[in-house]
Amino acid sequence: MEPILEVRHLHVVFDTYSGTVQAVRGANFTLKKGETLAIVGESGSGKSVTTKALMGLVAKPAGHIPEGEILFDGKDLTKLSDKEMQKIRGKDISMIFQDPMTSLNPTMKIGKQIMEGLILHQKLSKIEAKKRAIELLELVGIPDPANRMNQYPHQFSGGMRQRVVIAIALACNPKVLLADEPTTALDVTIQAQILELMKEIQRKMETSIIFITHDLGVVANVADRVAVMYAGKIVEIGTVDDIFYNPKHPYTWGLLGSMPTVDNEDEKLMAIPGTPPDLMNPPKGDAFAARNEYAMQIDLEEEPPMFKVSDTHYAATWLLHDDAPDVEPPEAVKKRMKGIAKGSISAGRRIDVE
Amino acid sequence: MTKYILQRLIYMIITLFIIATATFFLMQLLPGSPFNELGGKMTEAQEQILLEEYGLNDPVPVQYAKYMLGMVQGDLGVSFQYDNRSVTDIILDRIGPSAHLGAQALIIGSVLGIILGMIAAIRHNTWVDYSSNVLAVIGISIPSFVFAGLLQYYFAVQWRIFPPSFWEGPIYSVLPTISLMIFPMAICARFMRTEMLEVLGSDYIELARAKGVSNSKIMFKHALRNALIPVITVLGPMTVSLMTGTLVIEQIFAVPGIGEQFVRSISVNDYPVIMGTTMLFSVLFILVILIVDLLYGMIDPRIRITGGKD
Amino acid sequence: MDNGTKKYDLEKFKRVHLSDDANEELSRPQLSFWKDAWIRLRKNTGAITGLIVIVFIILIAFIGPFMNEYTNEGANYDAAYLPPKVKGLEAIGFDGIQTYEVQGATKEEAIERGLAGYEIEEEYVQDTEVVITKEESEDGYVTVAMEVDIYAARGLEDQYFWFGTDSMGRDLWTRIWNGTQISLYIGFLAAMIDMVIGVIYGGISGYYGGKTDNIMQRIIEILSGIPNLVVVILMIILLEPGLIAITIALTITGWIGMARIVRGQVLKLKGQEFILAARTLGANNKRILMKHLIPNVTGMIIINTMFTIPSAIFFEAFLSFIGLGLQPPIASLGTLIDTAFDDYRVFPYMLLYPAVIISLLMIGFNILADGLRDALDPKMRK
Amino acid sequence: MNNDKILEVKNLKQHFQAGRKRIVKAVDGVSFDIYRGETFGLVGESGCGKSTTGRTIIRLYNATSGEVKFNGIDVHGRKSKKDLKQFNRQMQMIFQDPYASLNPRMTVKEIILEGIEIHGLIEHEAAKTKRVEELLETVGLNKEHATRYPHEFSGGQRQRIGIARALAVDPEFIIADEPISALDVSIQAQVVNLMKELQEKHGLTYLFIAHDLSMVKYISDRIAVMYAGKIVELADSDELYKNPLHPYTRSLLSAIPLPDPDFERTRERTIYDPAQHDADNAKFREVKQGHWLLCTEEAYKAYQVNQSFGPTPSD
Repeated sequence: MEPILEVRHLHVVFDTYSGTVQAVRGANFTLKKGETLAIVGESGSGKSVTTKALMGLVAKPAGHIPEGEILFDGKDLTKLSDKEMQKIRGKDISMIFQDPMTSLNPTMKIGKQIMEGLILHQKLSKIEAKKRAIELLELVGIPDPANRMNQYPHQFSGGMRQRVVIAIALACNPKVLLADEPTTALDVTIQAQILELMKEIQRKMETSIIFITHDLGVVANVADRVAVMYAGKIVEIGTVDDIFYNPKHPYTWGLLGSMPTVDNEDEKLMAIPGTPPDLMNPPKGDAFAARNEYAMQIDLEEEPPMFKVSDTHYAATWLLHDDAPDVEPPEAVKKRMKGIAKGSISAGRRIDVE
Repeated sequence: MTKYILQRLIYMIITLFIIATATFFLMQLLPGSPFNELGGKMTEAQEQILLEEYGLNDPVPVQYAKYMLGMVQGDLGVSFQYDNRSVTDIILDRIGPSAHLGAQALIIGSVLGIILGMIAAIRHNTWVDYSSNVLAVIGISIPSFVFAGLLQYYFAVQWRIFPPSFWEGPIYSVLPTISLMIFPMAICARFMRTEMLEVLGSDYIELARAKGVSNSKIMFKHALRNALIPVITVLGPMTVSLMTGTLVIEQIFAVPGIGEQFVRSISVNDYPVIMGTTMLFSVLFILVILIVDLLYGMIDPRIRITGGKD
Repeated sequence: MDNGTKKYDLEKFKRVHLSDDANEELSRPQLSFWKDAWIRLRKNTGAITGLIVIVFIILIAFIGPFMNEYTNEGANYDAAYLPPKVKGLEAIGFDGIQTYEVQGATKEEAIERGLAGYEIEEEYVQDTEVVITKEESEDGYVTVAMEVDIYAARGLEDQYFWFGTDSMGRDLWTRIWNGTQISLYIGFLAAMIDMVIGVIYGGISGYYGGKTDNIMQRIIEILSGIPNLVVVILMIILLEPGLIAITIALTITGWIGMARIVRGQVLKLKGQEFILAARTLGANNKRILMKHLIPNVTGMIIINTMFTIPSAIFFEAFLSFIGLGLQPPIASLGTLIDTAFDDYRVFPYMLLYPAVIISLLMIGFNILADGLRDALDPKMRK
Repeated sequence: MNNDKILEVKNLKQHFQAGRKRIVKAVDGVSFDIYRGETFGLVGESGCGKSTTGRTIIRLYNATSGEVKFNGIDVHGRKSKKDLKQFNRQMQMIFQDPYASLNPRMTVKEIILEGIEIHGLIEHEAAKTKRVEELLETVGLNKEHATRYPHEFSGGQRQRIGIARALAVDPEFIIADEPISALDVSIQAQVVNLMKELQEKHGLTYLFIAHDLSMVKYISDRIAVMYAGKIVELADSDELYKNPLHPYTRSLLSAIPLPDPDFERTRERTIYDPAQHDADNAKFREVKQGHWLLCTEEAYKAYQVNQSFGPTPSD
């Protein structure tokens, strides 16, 4: 598959009241056509800021991009003017936000909010745009779309609002869809509906999706490839199977190990000790070193490069260096890697599904 | 919605009733006869005739009933100051210049203030923002009579650009309007700036940006309306500030309006006019508050459903 | 991509043991809420300027009257209408020179009429200048500006009235600072009463909620439907203008704003989990009030009080201006401005100094209050 | 499992007045028992009444009707101040929002000491300081943190301070109201591990309220599923996962995404339609030893006939 979006060495910094925060510190990844790339990480890991940078929405003047390239369609998006970015936003790249309760304009009718992009980018007439907007609402599963067009956001439930936001994002058949924790604010059943909707739409429209989340369950559900982000960097990237069944970075181990499986009740969860580093003064060396029980001297001195695990799988940890001691992932993770892969879980749901 | 308006109207009536009753009994409590201070020497008999004429010899409940009935019919009593002129008459005579001045100041002041606030928000943390902030603080802080005095001294007395006082044409309204509009303008600017900054930082503006909407469209189509909603709430208090403003501004610039009349009535204890004007201010104030609330409901769709804000 | 081929010192691949709680260190220095707020306030140049201006004015308001030998009272008509004169500052305008504008058919006649009208010997006239010629004027008179060394003309060469004198020859420096004291007193008193009534009312209404709150809110709703101005005027007419009347009038509706803010805060806090936590621990009402509610509302109360003070000062000045304020001999900044308006076109200094001081005071309080809001309001914390 | 009930909830109702005529039945007749030493999970989606149930049990709200017995004594009955204080010591709560649950104007020491002071547990200043240090250590924080203010801590650290505050009065029973839902995954594990550890060490009983089913499953011995103010199903956690009977439980279980791509590829979701069964005649019945279900008489009989079934398509 050909790449549609390439991010190279992206840096984003924010000047704040108390100093400069290095929110993204050299992120590299590519998004291929038609795939879903999930970016996972804890809050403050820089995953949301990365999407903002892709949209050209890093809040100026506090935030700026001192280094790096975002290549899309032969252009470096970081070099474009705001005017030029406006032509790309909503048309080629669009975005779904986290909180459906606040991401719609409360004083504008739903229909108008959807039509706005259509009129702007596709130069549709009002009547055409209206027709298309009704189609879009139908597509995202809102009943009685013609009437719902004339309602205001507060007349919709959270799940329905998120569908509207998706409709807005899809309005101009974008090539890339950025979804920033689109289901975090929703209940599990609604989350499941929205995820299904997004997958269905992707099949129909062949959109490439970057899906930001901190929920590994959601990642397993939606992603083709996964990028694990920590302290403003991508520390491991690979296919969804690479990451879940053959993780290499101790941080990924920690993330996997800290989620309970259905049959590990009697074991302790594998908690990652401590808290993420302060990105105002990022530590020297590997940012994860202080929380890493496998930390080596070199972790404290030098940042690890991306080591190649396979053609699809890369990880930035000194443990992959030839000279590093062989380290096995913790039992809990190993068990999960094997156990899950074999589908040995005995959950009642399996019975349901069968 | 109708229920909401009805409820508000009932509140209005209760409030007006309380004010009217309070003013009536205050008048009863005032020491001595109202004519003591006016005519100087008056015989007992003359005073009796006058008291009879003004209905001040009736028992208090009868007077109260008459007063309230009159009030409902728009009769606010008779002035002590001018023989036999009804208070309603005096007010009607004087309301023109005041309304003119007030409306002019309110409209120009709030529009300029809103524009200033918007610009400050757009140019947040630049010199534009800082200077508009300084302007707003000064406008809010400097008392209107000080400001009016300065304007009059420099623009009329020293530089003779505008006439210093009286009310004989549009040019005469320039200085009083400016003095009167400074406060509402400053308040609007400051409020607008805060609200605009908040709105511009909201998720739905981010979404609009993500749609590729241009900055000017974001400003006017998305942000303005949402930022205006809270700004409308200051309109009520602002009208009141205009009322207090008119009292001094009209006096300084010798504008023959209600405010000037009011101050004059205070100096000669012409209670019926004071009370009548007070009632007028109250009615106006209450109406403005109601209009502001209704406007609120019209601009913010979230309020229509519940029929009230909370 | 690096595939682990680059060679490093093998020592570097030794495992290191990091102390378990290395990550629980707090990097920031320890700060209490008030310390933090003070640091924020200190960084706000405007607010600090405001604070300095206020402190400065308060200081001179109390020291000022003792800085010269003049008193507040007692008429001395010989010294009436003297412009400011300060020893050493003659060069920058504090020279006691009074400019009169006089009119006449010719320049000479104008001067003559001026001298007669103001009872001045010609020798004290220092300069004359035609401001409006006969041709320019509408009524055919020449207007002449006549500069007079009025101190000398009155035989008061050795006197120095720093801010000049009023129509009764009283020293304006003394009167203005005494007036400032009165204005400040009214401002602080009104703010204090507002604070007490408003905080108690709002606190009770918010904390007890339910029916109590409902009734108290209806009362507020009706009260706030009555314009402040009306209440104040009615009260003053009833009570006879004076210090007490003004204070009562100012506080009779002034507390409503405070009550609303406190109620809102209390309502918000009441549902917060830390209050619930205290309740599950068995804290009684008193403890919740003293330890949890009040400390968390204090910021808002201070901010609001800081806004009340200038508005009370303004309101008193406004009332004085329309003749409902303080009665002589007590003077506030408002009454001084009011009397100055009678002949400020000839004696602008009478208006200038009280006007500048009241403006500075208002600006000072307003920007300090703004700064405090930024420093204390949790919403502003990032 | 022993039979020593620490908490008995019978037909608890909590109705709120919303507007003049509308009444919100946040909790609408909920009954369950909690045994000493166990962790009882209460799950459901937002607005189902699970938090209100917890708060009503600990008397933050007065119940509209129903009974809550703690150690055999009715909590909502008329009680003396002394009894209430005793109750407040024995039952404690951990809150959801680590930012709102600590008073920003108090130091960590003051926060932790609050309960000790209210109940007059420790007299001497030195002993108090020692106790605070102990508690901080218990929850994995440094004792130097005692003089710090809450805003200086991260979410997970704050949550641990909240736990220390609850522990300070030596409670027997702790209601944990979504204690981890505001935290990052890796931090969630820290807190859950800590809670488990403390349970063993102090013999605590938990009522664990959450919407995250996998975490509830991990920590709980028994689980009750709540929907629209009612408990629709209650069973041992394994039983509930292996043999969910109520269609709502099943839809909920089928909706949680698991961190397992293979599994996710084949997952199918069951959709719950509240209209599909007769809610009016449904009663809470024990269809099997320890497995309770909100169901109609007929459905109940059907279950009795066929005890060995897995899930039935009926209801």
